[in-house]
Parts: sequence; C-alpha cells; structure tokens
Amino acid sequence: MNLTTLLIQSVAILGGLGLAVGIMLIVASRKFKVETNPLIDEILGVLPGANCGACGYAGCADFAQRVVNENAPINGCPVGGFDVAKQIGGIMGQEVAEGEKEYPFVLCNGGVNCIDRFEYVGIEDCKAVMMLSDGEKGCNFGCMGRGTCVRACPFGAMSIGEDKLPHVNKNLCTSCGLCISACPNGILAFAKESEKVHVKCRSHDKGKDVKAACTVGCIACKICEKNCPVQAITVTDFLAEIDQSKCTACGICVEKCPQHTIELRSVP
Amino acid sequence: MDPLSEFIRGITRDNPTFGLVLGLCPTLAVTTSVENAIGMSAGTAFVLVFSNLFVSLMRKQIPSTVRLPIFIIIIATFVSIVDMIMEAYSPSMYAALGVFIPLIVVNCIIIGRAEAYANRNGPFYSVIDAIGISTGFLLVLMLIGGIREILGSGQIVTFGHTLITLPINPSVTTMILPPGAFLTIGILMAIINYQKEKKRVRGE
Amino acid sequence: MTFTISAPPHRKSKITFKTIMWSKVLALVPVSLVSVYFFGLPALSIILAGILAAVVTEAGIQKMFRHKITINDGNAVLIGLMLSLIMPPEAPIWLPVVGSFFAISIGKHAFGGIGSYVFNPVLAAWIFISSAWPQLMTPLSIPHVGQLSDFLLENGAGLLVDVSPIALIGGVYLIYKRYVEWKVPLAFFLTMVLFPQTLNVLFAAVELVRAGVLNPLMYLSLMFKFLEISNELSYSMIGVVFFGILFIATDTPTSPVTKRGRLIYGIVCGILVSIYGYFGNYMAGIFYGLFMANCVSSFIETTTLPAAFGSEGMIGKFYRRFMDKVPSSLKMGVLSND
Amino acid sequence: MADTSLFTIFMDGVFIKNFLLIQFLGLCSFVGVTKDVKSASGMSGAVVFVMTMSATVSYLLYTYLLVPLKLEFLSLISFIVVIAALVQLVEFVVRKNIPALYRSLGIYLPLISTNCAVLGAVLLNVRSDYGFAQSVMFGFAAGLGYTIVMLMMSAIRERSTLVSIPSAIRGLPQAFLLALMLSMAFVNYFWVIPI
Amino acid sequence: MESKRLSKLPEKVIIPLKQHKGMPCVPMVKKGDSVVIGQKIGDCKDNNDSSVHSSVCGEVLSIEMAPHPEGNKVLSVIIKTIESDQTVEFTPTKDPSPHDLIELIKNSGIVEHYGVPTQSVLKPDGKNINTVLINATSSEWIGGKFSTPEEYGTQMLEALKLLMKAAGASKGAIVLRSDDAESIAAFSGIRFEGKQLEVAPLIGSRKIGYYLKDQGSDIVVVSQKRIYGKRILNFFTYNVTGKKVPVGCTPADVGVAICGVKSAKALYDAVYQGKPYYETVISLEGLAHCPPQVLVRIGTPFKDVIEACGGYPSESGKLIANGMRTGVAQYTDEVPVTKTTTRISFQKPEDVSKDEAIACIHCAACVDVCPVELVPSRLAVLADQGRFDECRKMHIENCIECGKCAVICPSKIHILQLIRYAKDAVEMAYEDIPAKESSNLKLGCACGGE
Amino acid sequence: MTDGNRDFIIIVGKLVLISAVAAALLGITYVPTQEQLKDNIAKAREQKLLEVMPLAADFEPVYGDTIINEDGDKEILYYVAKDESGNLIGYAFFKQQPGAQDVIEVAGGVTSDFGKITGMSVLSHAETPGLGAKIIEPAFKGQFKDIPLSQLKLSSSGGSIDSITGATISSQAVIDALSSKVESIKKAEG
Ligand SMILES: Cc1cc2nc3c(=O)[nH]c(=O)nc-3n(C[C@H](O)[C@H](O)[C@H](O)COP(=O)(O)O)c2cc1C
Ligand SMILES: Cc1cc2nc3c(=O)[nH]c(=O)nc-3n(C[C@H](O)[C@H](O)[C@H](O)COP(=O)(O)O)c2cc1C
Ligand SMILES: Cc1cc2nc3c(=O)[nH]c(=O)nc-3n(C[C@H](O)[C@H](O)[C@H](O)COP(=O)(O)O)c2cc1C
Ligand SMILES: Cc1cc2nc3c(=O)[nH]c(=O)nc-3n(C[C@H](O)[C@H](O)[C@H](O)CO)c2cc1C
Ligand code: SF4
Ligand code: SF4
Ligand code: SF4
Ligand code: SF4
Ligand code: FES
Repeated sequence: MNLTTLLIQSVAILGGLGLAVGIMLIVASRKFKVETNPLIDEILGVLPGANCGACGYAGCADFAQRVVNENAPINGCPVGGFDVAKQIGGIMGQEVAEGEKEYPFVLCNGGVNCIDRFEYVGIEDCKAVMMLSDGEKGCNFGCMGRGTCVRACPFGAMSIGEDKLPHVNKNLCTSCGLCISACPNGILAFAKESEKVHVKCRSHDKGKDVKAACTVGCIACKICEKNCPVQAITVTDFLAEIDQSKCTACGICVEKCPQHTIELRSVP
Repeated sequence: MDPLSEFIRGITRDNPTFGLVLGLCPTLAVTTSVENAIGMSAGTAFVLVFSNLFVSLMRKQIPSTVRLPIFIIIIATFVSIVDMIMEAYSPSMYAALGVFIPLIVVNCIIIGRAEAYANRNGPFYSVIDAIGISTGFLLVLMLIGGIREILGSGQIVTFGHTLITLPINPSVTTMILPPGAFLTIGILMAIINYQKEKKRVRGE
Repeated sequence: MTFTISAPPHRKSKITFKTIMWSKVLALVPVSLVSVYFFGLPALSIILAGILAAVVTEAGIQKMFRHKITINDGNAVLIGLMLSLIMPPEAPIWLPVVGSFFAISIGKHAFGGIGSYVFNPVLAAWIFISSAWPQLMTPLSIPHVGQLSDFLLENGAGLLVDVSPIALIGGVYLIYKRYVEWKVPLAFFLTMVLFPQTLNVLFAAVELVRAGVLNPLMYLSLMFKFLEISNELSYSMIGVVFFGILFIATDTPTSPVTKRGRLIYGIVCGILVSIYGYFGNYMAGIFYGLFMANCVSSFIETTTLPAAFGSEGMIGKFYRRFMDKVPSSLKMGVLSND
Repeated sequence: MADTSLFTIFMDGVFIKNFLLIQFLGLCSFVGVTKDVKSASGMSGAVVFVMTMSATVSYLLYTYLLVPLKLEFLSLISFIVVIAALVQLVEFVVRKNIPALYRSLGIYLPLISTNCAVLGAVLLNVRSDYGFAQSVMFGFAAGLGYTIVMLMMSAIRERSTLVSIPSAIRGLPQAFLLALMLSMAFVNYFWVIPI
Repeated sequence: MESKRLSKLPEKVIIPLKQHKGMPCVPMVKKGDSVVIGQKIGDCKDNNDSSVHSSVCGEVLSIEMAPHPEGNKVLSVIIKTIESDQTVEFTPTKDPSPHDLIELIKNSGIVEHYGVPTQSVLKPDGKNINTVLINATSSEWIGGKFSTPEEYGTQMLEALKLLMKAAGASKGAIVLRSDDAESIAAFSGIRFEGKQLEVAPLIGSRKIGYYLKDQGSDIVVVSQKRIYGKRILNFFTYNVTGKKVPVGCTPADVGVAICGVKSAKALYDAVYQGKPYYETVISLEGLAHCPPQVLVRIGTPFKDVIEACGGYPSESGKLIANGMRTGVAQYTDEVPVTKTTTRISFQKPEDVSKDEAIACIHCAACVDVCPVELVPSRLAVLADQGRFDECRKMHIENCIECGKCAVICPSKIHILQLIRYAKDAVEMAYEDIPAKESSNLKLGCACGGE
Repeated sequence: MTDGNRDFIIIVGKLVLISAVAAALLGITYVPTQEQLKDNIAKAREQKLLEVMPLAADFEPVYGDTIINEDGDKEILYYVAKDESGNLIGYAFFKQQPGAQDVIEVAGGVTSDFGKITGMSVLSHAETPGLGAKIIEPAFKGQFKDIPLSQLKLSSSGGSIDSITGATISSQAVIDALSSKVESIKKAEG
C-alpha cells in the first residue's frame, strides 16, 4: 500500500468518524437540553466553597442560586469578604462598597481570674456545661473557656489560651461570625479594627457579687465614667459601656480602672 | 503576567501532582525508576507543548459545543506521534512504559491545561505554561522515581550509568511494587500539607 | 465543699482501654515464654527489640508533634509484642525494629492513632516487611497439626507464636471476661472449621458424580464426611491462626461495630483466610486474609447500620403477613395484642 | 493470550490486575469521588457502563474497520473519540433524567472520558488480542474491579470522617495511605489464587 | 416497709414554684405571710401545669430565684419553718366523678416523677387514653409510705382504678420489676375482683394485651426487666403494650398514660385523706448513716436531709439528685427536694469517675448494651462534630437515655452527654423550623397528632 | 436554511476538517516509523541471537509449516547457527513461556551436541519490577553462560542456577523455556 492510499483512507475514516460524532453530539445536545442559569455556576465558581452556612443558606450552591433568583445580598458571604462580593457584583452587574473588616472580640476577661463553682467532668463544650447547670464560673455572664466557639470555627482561627479564654488568629479568621452565634453566653461580638478600647466584661451583677467571683470584672464603680474626657463611657445596669463613636482611644479609662477591666488594643 | 513567573507557577503552585492533583496514574505507574520517569515526562512534555500551542492557536475557531472532542483529537494526534516515534526509536523505554504512553491522551494534565489555560491564553504563554507544567511534572516524577528506585533496588541506574548506590542490603522491594508508589506520594503530600499548614497559621 | 459535676451516668465500669491493652499483653506472655524456651535467645531478642522499637517510636512521634505521650496505656507495647511474635525466629534483629517502626508510625499514627486506624498496624507492618524482604520473613517450616501434642508444643514451629497454640488460651479468657468482644472470634473460628469440612463434603460429592454413582444413599452418607476431620483442618488449626482469631481479628478499630456487621465480618475473615490457606498456606493466609477483611470492614459497617428500634426486619414482616392471613381460631398461644 | 478463558479474564480484571490498585488506572476519580459511598457507587456504575460499552464498540471498530484497512495506527485516536462521544451522550442522558446523580458526580462524569481506566481497558484489550466476548468481559470485569475498590475506599473514607486524623494527613495524603494499604492487600492476596 | 419521717424539721424550706415541665406557678403568698401545711402557695391556671403547696408551717422569707435540682435556678418560695403541725383542713372526696378527680389532681399538685403533671397525662389535650400503666419497675418508687405489703398492693390497685376513672380508660396495668420479689409477693397474695391476682411476666411478644384477654379482666399486674433511663416512656409503652409510639410523639398518641407509684399514691391520699402533694419518699445512698428511705417534706434542702442522715462521709465528692444512672449532679447542697426527686446519692471522691475520654476504639460494647438498637459510638462522634441531622437519620430520638453505653465504654467517652447535646440541638432546630425553615433539617411528627 | 442549521454544518465541518488533518499527520508519521520498527525488531532478534551464541557468524532459520501472516511467511522454529566457515556449531531459538505475570520471550542457544547451553537472553517480559524483572539483569543471565544441559536446574533442585529471591516462578519459567525448546529441537534434529 502506498502513502497516498494510506492517507486517503485514513483521512476518510477519521473524517467520517468526526462527522458521525459531531452530528450525534449536536443532535443529542439539542434533544437533552437542560435549562440552567449560567450565572449560578459562575457565582459558585467565585465562592469559597467552604459550605459553612455563615451566609444563612444551606451551603454555597444554595447561596449562589438565591443571589441569582431571589436577590440575596451579593455581599452575603462573610467568608469571601469584599473580594468575593466584588466578583459577584461583577457577575450580577452590581456595585459594592467596601466595609472595614471586623473580627470577633472576647468580651470577658475572666478565665483563670474567675472562680469555679464546681469541678466539671465531661465533654469540652460550653453549651454542655450550660445544660448541666448555669455554667461553672462564679460569674453567670463570663466565658466558660470550654471552646464551643473554637469548635464552631470552620477555619481553625480560634484557640483557647493559657488564660482559659478564646483567642482569634486574624490570619485565619474570615469574619464568618459562626463563633459568635455558637457561644451560649454571648461573650463574643464583632469589633472593628479601629475600635481600640473595650470593656472586657459583660456582668450585670452587683459590684459585691462580681468581686466575690472575679478579680477583673466590672464592679460598676463609675471611675471610668467620671474620668473619660469625652464622655464616651456610661455605666448602665452595673456595667460600663463605651460609645465607640465618641472614644478617642486616649487610654485614660484603661489606666484608671481599678479592676483592669478595660483594654486598649495596640495597633496590629 | 511575565513568562518567568508563568513558568515557575507550573513547578510550584500549579504543580500537576501536588498542586493540581492531576495525572496521578502515570505519576504512580511509571515511577519505578528515574529513567522511566524521564521518558514519561519527555513524552508528556512533547504532547503538552504541541497541544497547548495548537489549542491556543485555534481557540477562536473552536466551537464550544464540540470543544472537548476537538481537544481530544488534537491531543490524540500528538500522542499517537509520540507513541510511534518512541516505539520505533526507543523500544526498551517503550516496553517499560507500556500502555502509559498512549494513555497520555487521557492524562488529565493535558486536557486540563487545554481547558483551563490554552483555551484562554495566547500561544506564547500557552507554550510557556506547557513547559512550566512539564518541568513540574518531570521534577515530581524524578523525585518519586528516585525515592522508589533507590529504596527499592538499592541504586539509581539511569541510561546505563549508576548514579547512587545505597549501602542498605537487601533493599525494600515493596517500594518498586504498587504499594511503594502510594506510600511515597502519600508521605510527600503529607509533608507538603504540613508545611503549608504551618505557613498558613503563621499568616501566609 | 466543692462538688464535682458531670452528666449522668455517675458510675462507670472499671474496664478501661488501658486495662484491655495490658491484659492482652498479659495474655500473650505465656506464648512468648514458650517461644523463648523453644527458640532461645533469638526469640527473646526479637521480642525485646520489637517492643522497644514500638515504644520508642510512639514516644518519639508524640513528642515530635507535641501530643500527650501515651506509652503507658500499653498499646505500643502490645503492637510491638504482637509484631515480634509473628516473626520467624531466624529473622535478623533489625526486622522487628523496622516492622514496629512502620506499625506505629504509618500503621497507627498516620491514620490518627488509637481507634482511628482502619488497618491493623500489626498486620500492615507484617505485610509491608514480608513483601519487602520475603526471603527473611519466610520461616524455615510451616507447621501443621498432626497430633494433639502439637497443640502443646509444635516441633516444626514456623513463626514464634506457632510454638504452642494452647499457650494462647489467655485470649479465650479475655473473651470470657468480656475484655474482648465475642462475635467476631466465634464467627471466624466456626467459619475456619466449617469451610474445610464443607469442602470435604463437596469434593466427595464431586468424586461420586465423577464415578457416576446414582445411589442416593451414597450421597446421603456424605453427611458423615462432614464429621470427618479433613486434612485442610489440620493445616489450618495452627498457632498463628489462633493468634489471628483471638488477637488480631478482635482488634476493635478494624472491625465493624454493628451487631450483624461483626458476625458478617467474622465470617468474611474466615472465608478469606480459608481461601488463601487452601491455595497457599494458612500461615501467610491468616495475615493476608485478615488484611483483606480489614479492607471491607468499613463497607460492612456502613451497610449494616441498624434500622430504628421496633421496626421489623424482612423476616419479621414476612412472618407477620403470614400470621395475619391465618385465621385467629387456628392460632395457638400468642394472641394478638389488641 | 487470545485463548484465555473468560473466567480467567474475569478474575484478572477484577482482582489480579485491578485497575486502581495494581495497574494505576483511573486514580483521579479514585481520590476525587470516594468521599462518600453514594457518589462512589454512582461513579462506579457510570464507569462499568462506559467501560463495557467502549470495550464493545472499540472491538468492533478495530476488528472490522481498522484492521482490514491496515489503519491500526489510527486506533488510539479513533478509540478516544468514540469513547468521548459515548460519555458525552451518557452525560446528556443522565443530566436530563437523573439530575441528582448528575449533581453528585459533578465534574466527574465528563471526566470519565479522560479517565485512564476506560481507555486503558480498550488498549489492553487490543494489546492482548482478545476476541469479542473476551474484550467485553475484560471491560466489564475491569469496571467491576474498579467498583469494588471504589466502594471499599469510599466506605473507609466515610467512616474516617468519624475519627480524628492529623490535619496534615487529612484529604489526599490519607487517601494515598489508604490506597497503600488496599494495594498491599490486593497485590499480596490474589497472588496465590491459580486461575 | 414503713419509711421514717425526717427526724428534724429543716430551718427553712425552699419550694420551687415549678416542679414540673411547663410554666412556673404564680405565687399566692408574699414576703412575710405565714403559711400552714398544705396551704396552696402557687397556683396554675393551665391544664399542663401543676400547683404547689407549703409543706411546713412558717413565715415566707422571700420569693426569689433559687437553685433547683435540675441544675438551673427557679423562682422559689423560701419559708422559715415553725415547729407546728397545723394544716389546712383535709377533706376526703367520696365517690368522685372523673371530672372531680382531674380537678383534685390539679388542686393537689400531683406530678409524675418524670415531670409532667398527672392530669395532663391522664387527660391530654385532644387525645383519648384507653390504657393506664403504673410503672413500678424502679426501686426508688417502691415501698414508700405503706406499712405492709398488702397495703401497698391494695392501695395501688385502688389508685389504678382511680387513675383509669379519671382518664376514662378501660384498661390498666401495674408493671413490676421481675427481680423485685418483695413487690411481686405483695401483689400475688391479693384477691382482686374476686380473683386471686397473679403477676404475669412479659416475655417475647406476650404483652399486656394477651394477659388482659387471658385473665378476662380490665386490670392486670405484670412484671418485666428493669428499664433505666430518662426518656423511657415510649420504650416502656412499646415493651408493655406492644404499641409503637412514633418519633416525636408521646404515649398519649397511642392512648397510653404512664403513671408512677408516687403519683398513684398521692392520688390515693388526695381522694381518701384529702391531702395535697406536699411530702414524698426518697431513698438515700452513700451517706454516713443511710436509712433506705425517708419521708421528707417537699422543699427540704438536701443539706438538711444529709445532716439528718449523719452528714457527708468525706470532704468533697459528688452530690446527685436521683440515681447514679440518670440523676443530676449538684453543685450546691442548698437545693430542695422536689416532687420529681426520688433519691439523694453521694459519691466519695475516690468513687467519682474522672477518667479522661480518649478516642473511641470501636469496641462495640455500647452497641451491645443499647436497649433500643442504636449505635451510640457513632451518635457520640456525630454529636461531637455537630452533625446533628445525621444523628437524626440514625434515630437519635429513640435513645431512652439509660446511660448504659456511657457506663460500659472503655474509652470513657461521655456518650450519653453527647447524645443529649445532640438531641437538644435537634429539638432546637425543630422549634426553629416555622421561623427559619432550615433546609438541612426536616423534622416532623409521624403520628399526625400535632 | 436557518441559522441553527448553518451553525450545525459549520461545527461538523470543522470537526471533520480537524480529523482529516490529524489523520494526514498521523499517516505521514506512520510510514517512516513503521519501517524503522520492522528494522528494530529484526535487529533486536539478531542481536539476541548473537548474545546467546557469540561464536556464530550466521543464523539460518528453520521454517515450520504454519503460515503466520498474509505475506505467506512461515513460522520460524529455530535457527541453525554456523560459524564463519559454515560449520554447524549449534542451534539458537526463541521461546515463549508463561511467567509469573505474563508471557516471557526467552532467547537461548544450545551446542550442536546438545551438551551445553551457550547462553540465555530475554526478548520481552512483563514480570514484576524488582522481582521477576531481574531475569534481564546480567547477574541472572550470566548464570546460563556455557553450562552443561544437566546443570540447567534451579540450585534448589540440584542444578547450578540460583533463583532470584522472591521470584522463583520467573526463574523457573526461564529454565523451563530453555529446556523444553532444547528438547523439541533435539527431537526435530533427530
Ligand atoms: C518537589 C516539590 C516540593 C514542594 N515542597 C513544598 C514545601 O516544602 N512547602 C510548600 O508549601 N509547598 C511545597 N510544594 C508545593 C507548592 O510549592 C505549593 O503548591 C505552593 O506552596 C503553593 O502554595 P499556596 O497555595 O499556599 O500558594 C512543593 C512542590 C513540589 C513539586
Ligand atoms: C503485665 C502487666 C503489666 C502492666 N504494666 C503496667 C505499666 O507498666 N504501667 C501501667 O500504668 N499499668 C500497667 N499495667 C496495668 C495495671 O495493672 C492496671 O491494669 C492499670 O494501671 C489500671 O489503670 P489505672 O492505673 O489508670 O487505674 C500492667 C498490667 C499487666 C497485667
Ligand atoms: C466465646 C463466647 C461465645 C458466646 N457465644 C454466644 C452465642 O452464640 N450466643 C449468645 O447469646 N451468647 C453467647 N455468649 C455469651 C454472651 O457474651 C452473652 O450471653 C450475650 O452477650 C448476652 O448478653 P446480654 O447480657 O447483653 O444479654 C458467648 C460468650 C463467649 C465468651
Ligand atoms: C506483588 C508480588 C509480585 C510478585 N512478582 C513475582 C515475579 O515477578 N516473579 C516471580 O517469580 N514471583 C513473583 N512473586 C511471587 C513470590 O515473591 C515468590 O515468587 C513466591 O513466593 C515463590 O518464590 C510475586 C509476589 C508478589 C506478592
Ligand atoms: S467565648 Fe463562649 S463559646 Fe467561647 S469559650 Fe467562652 S463561653 Fe465558650
Ligand atoms: S473566628 Fe469566628 S468569625 Fe472568624 S472564621 Fe472563625 S468562626 Fe468565623
Ligand atoms: S444510646 Fe446509650 S443511653 Fe441511649 S438508649 Fe442506647 S445505651 Fe441507652
Ligand atoms: S463503648 Fe466507647 S469505645 Fe466502645 S465503641 Fe462505644 S463509644 Fe467506642
Ligand atoms: S491520570 Fe488516570 S484518571 Fe487521571
């Protein structure tokens, strides 16, 4: 067989195959057409895919579908943050404004400074302790340090430190807020980077009771309120509160607080 | 986008084995020796470069409905060419690599690159990408092949030259057998994961 | 006065993981002593090297990854001891060391440590080293039980454990004391016995068919074949098989947890070991068979998860349908509850 | 080996030359689609079907078209085109009729066409000079062997979500270490069985 | 056996206004009021709640949140006691109608040991009861204020008739524990409705239906193995009557009401003596000098009971309200005995189990002991990982909280605690559903009774 | 003609075109490599024959009766080896033998008096790398150099061939290949 026949035959065979396959595929693709909105797939592509549910929907696919079909907010994925919101915005043709990043903040200074009412044996989980009694700490408002928040974080950003209080690793935190909703005692709250001064206590107990249980709790002595040059602090219901819009982070209250309850965060 | 970083990316972040986790079959199957590893990577590199080039050149002409069949035809052509050339000019290598030379056609790396890169980028960068990925593939294959060969047969022999000899005798035959491939790649991946994780916790 | 608080129940059983491990070690002491008596110093050095390597590896790994060091729970000692006992006495001293290292590092810790591994570390290590160095791992002889005294002291012992099947009786005691679960070993043992006997009958039947026998009584008499001890049985009832049944198959992380699953697992173990033993030998068969069974144990578990309490199984449903059809006047004893 | 018995081919395909554990064919889906039993069984079903089909079709193509015309050098390209088309067809049908299965297999259904296992079976058939029944049997057996290992693996991985695994090992390294164990079992166990 | 009254009157009693599951009562006294024994101090309007009565004479010190043996704090009336036996007037009821009985139960504050007010067990809203069971399988509830075994037997049968009448039920059964020879003997001797009573064992598929037919009577006494557990009602119903209670439903959905010995006795006393529910018999364990049972007034702090029994045998330890299997550990001994208290147990520190939980070794011991065929080891892990909908798929609601799994586990995993954690989460999700319509949890009641 | 149908035709046309180009490319590669391949095979066979019988200058094929391909070529049973002066010095042959995994194709030579094996070499095999694959290594092959036929046994059965550790089956297969072929040549030569 010479080269020419070989070539002709092979071209014919492969060309015929190509023809057959092409026709078959196109016919099939028309016959079995399934209508999907390509936008959904596109959005799913830019979502982080953690399926953590922090957006409030059942996983990333659900969120993507709802963005397209039900006008769910395009910045609804806290994990992806601004970047993803911008990309989704691009896909959906919407604009998003960038917000300042927020991280969970621990509103309790107790930990090892707070007495234990009893010895607990059981699963390491704050909710579980709450189910048995009102929590093991002398203070009913305090952090129990058993790490329900740590276990709730899908990104491994939290850990319980030596002080028996949770700590957030900002490198890993995606601001999804799952830890905040997991805490049975409401110890965690989002705080912006720029908000520097915080009262690390949530106890509404009377000063005497606080003192009996905890060496660093707010005893509602009002010293901070009196000393604040810009009147950013008010003590209500036995607890000091800081109005972040007024606070200038001068740090006077931090120095004056006899219980060292107020913390000034250094610039990260 | 500069050529050098595109090239490096193929070795590190988009490393076919450790980054993209594609093309595992040849990675495990042919790494019984460094020599086979080199032969396989050479074949793959040839196909990858040409298929990336041609896909990239024709990307505007290819209708998306039959994208995959056309890619496959392009790739299969080059694979058949490599297959025939290797059979003719390097029969011992051809025998050692067995069915995995024709199987380059379904190597997920190649079709993956055609889809993910060449179909979206110009011919120059597509070729750079192909070279980078091929180099990454070569390095991984040589690493795994080296580990398996030295532990499994006590020495590394490449194209007739004994490169290293292990003082341990007798050698660990299992390493050349299929389990050795899984063990090696499993441990390598664990090490890489461990390093990555450490880096992540420390903050990138 | 500070009280302790915990969820109920407030009183727990005394058996802990630690006691189970150490009692398994204790149960293996007799056979170790016999093997040292029989094989002398090499056996002793293999056992000591295996245990030491296992303990050192465990401590090293836990130290390296800053985990709590748990060498005194006895698990590492047990793994080292078990691995040493399934070495041939001729093995060089480094073999149990490498084996123990593999068992603890890859077999146990790479899969997550106690309770997390799917493959018995001892088996995995044995199989790894015997496919790496087959020549070193093959004993000079493969034992077979010819007479009853072989149960006491096997003169053609192969591996260390083969010296004395009877010295493994401690394993039975552990089952009796409920330190160890009984369903798997029982199902396993019965399958190991019934399989060769069934083959006996089948082969005899094939023989008869070949010979063209038509007399049905002849076929009926095959029943007696079942009671005749087959050759296969004397090859399979060796020390290492009992070791496999009592100590390896009862390794809990590698067997299913469901009730039905454990019975099925035991039977699967028995069949896989018998098949390998039939074509090859039971000494390697017990390990390869069990290892293969480890592979399917998760599948058995996921497919035998129990239904809700009180729901009827297939047989129950069938029975009820049947009983519903029977007119109540014909029913005896049990009356309908309503 | 053209006269090998069907039983031998069956045992070979399922166990002795198991595609995943011994021949290293189809590993991408092996580590990708074995996270739970449900999707593994769906994927396996698809592979068995496609493998048997493509073994059949490619045998016919090879024996009745390429060999008579002496165009064996076109075998690779025509096999792959035929397989790809076949898979695409299956994909269309599944997507339309069994959307749940389609969703759980995700990107893996189209990737069957680039699954080494399918083409591997076809090529091995040609290399072994198998006849029609033998080719079909080998395709089916290889698919079955694939299925068995996929099921084992996925059950193990499903169970291992219940236990603690070091974070560096979790995911792919664990899959490979499991594959190590499975392949040690297969390589060593089926060695003795004479067929 | 007659149980002794506590020798010393406590200095003060703490009477929680909520000793049942439901809403707390509204206090009917205020600080400084003086009260007498049997005086109603907390009233409830709802059919599902139960009123409380003072158990002592004295003066109300305060009404405040005080620790409750369930572990939380509950609004309680704290009364400083005076040595006096003055009571309100007790008037027995003659031949009460079913309606009278229900009212009586409500007014006497009778509550089942599992916390549900008896009237809502007997007359659940919108459901009909046709069978009443008295569960006497737990030793804490036997004995009590009966002077002789015969009295126990006859009073229980009388009480059962009253309960059946109140509920409008046609069938009734008293379920004894098969190894409780004393009780079985107490019933075996009795002639009832002209027939010699026989205690019939429940074996295999022979449930009470069989014996009701067999003995041709409306009331039978049967015996079965002891069942522990906090949530045994459905399981108990199935074991005794063979009726399956669908998940998410109560025995009432299949027409069964389960009462305890204590509430039966309380009803008997209320009808025949007119006494409300203000004292109860509890048993003791682990104290320096333990009488088997004592009769205490509801509201007596644990501290006083313990002092009366010789005090603590050691410096620290574990104080448990109710038994070792299902009881609740207390962090203070200032908690009162309530209507649901059956036992006070104390563990010396060396007996307190403090073993650290290690990973599950899949020993399957828990699977073997679970009476309702669950796989506790799996449930525990799923609960630990927060995979609650998978827990549900594995029928976690079937768990009767017997704790056998946690007892036997060699890895000392807190299996029951984890299971309860998950059950709690599942129930929360269930409550949330109308509001949030979660897509990963689909719960529902199969009985249609909701 | 609608737009959809025009698209259809364009797509199919492109597909056909690409297939045709591919086919042409392949055809062009096929022809030269095929020739090289035939060459290779012939060379490899000749080289193997020389390897097992280094003294021979010429190998004369002995044909059997079976026709093996369409060109009418007959099956080659074995080769008669002659030295430069055309004297018969022995017989060389190829033999296929089932090994541990797949068929092993062994080349061998035997002296004309059937007294000695002159050498052994392996043409193709698929034995396990690291185990059976060691049959191609000089250490194993060397054992077959000029040994008396009586010694062609494994050392465990009294011969002079040490089997490869862990690969007795492959070793035995090689020996079986040689001895059975020698037997049949002996028969054929009378
Ligand atoms: C031979 C080889 C060695 C590697 N070693 C490392 C390593 O030590 N650490 C690492 O982080 N990545 C290693 N990698 C993987 C790539 O570098 C990895 O994809 C890269 O770190 C990208 O990480 P990123 O996704 O965090 O950017 C290695 C890859 C290869 C091929
Ligand atoms: C032969 C043998 C050796 C043992 N060696 C030790 C040991 O070295 N360390 C240890 O803690 N327990 C050892 N035990 C276990 C203890 O006897 C006991 O079972 C265990 O310590 C009880 O656990 P506990 O100490 O936590 O109460 C051994 C048991 C046996 C039978
Ligand atoms: C070796 C061995 C075999 C046993 N075989 C059985 C058996 O086949 N069936 C059985 O019901 N109990 C058997 N038992 C006893 C069981 O341990 C026990 O009776 C059974 O689990 C009942 O447990 P329960 O107390 O939970 O009802 C066996 C015990 C041992 C030590
Ligand atoms: C994975 C594996 C591969 C093997 N490969 C070979 C082989 O290629 N050749 C061989 O003769 N035996 C092979 N054996 C068999 C074995 O090592 C040995 O031959 C027999 O035990 C008898 O020598 C193999 C065994 C295993 C488990
Ligand atoms: S912040 Fe909340 S969840 Fe976290 S440890 Fe403290 S109490 Fe527990
Ligand atoms: S720390 Fe809290 S907010 Fe940050 S990622 Fe973890 S769960 Fe989300
Ligand atoms: S899971 Fe545990 S507590 Fe629940 S019923 Fe079973 S054994 Fe009892
Ligand atoms: S008893 Fe404990 S260790 Fe055993 S299976 Fe159950 S949970 Fe696991
Ligand atoms: S390379 Fe084989 S399946 Fe991907």
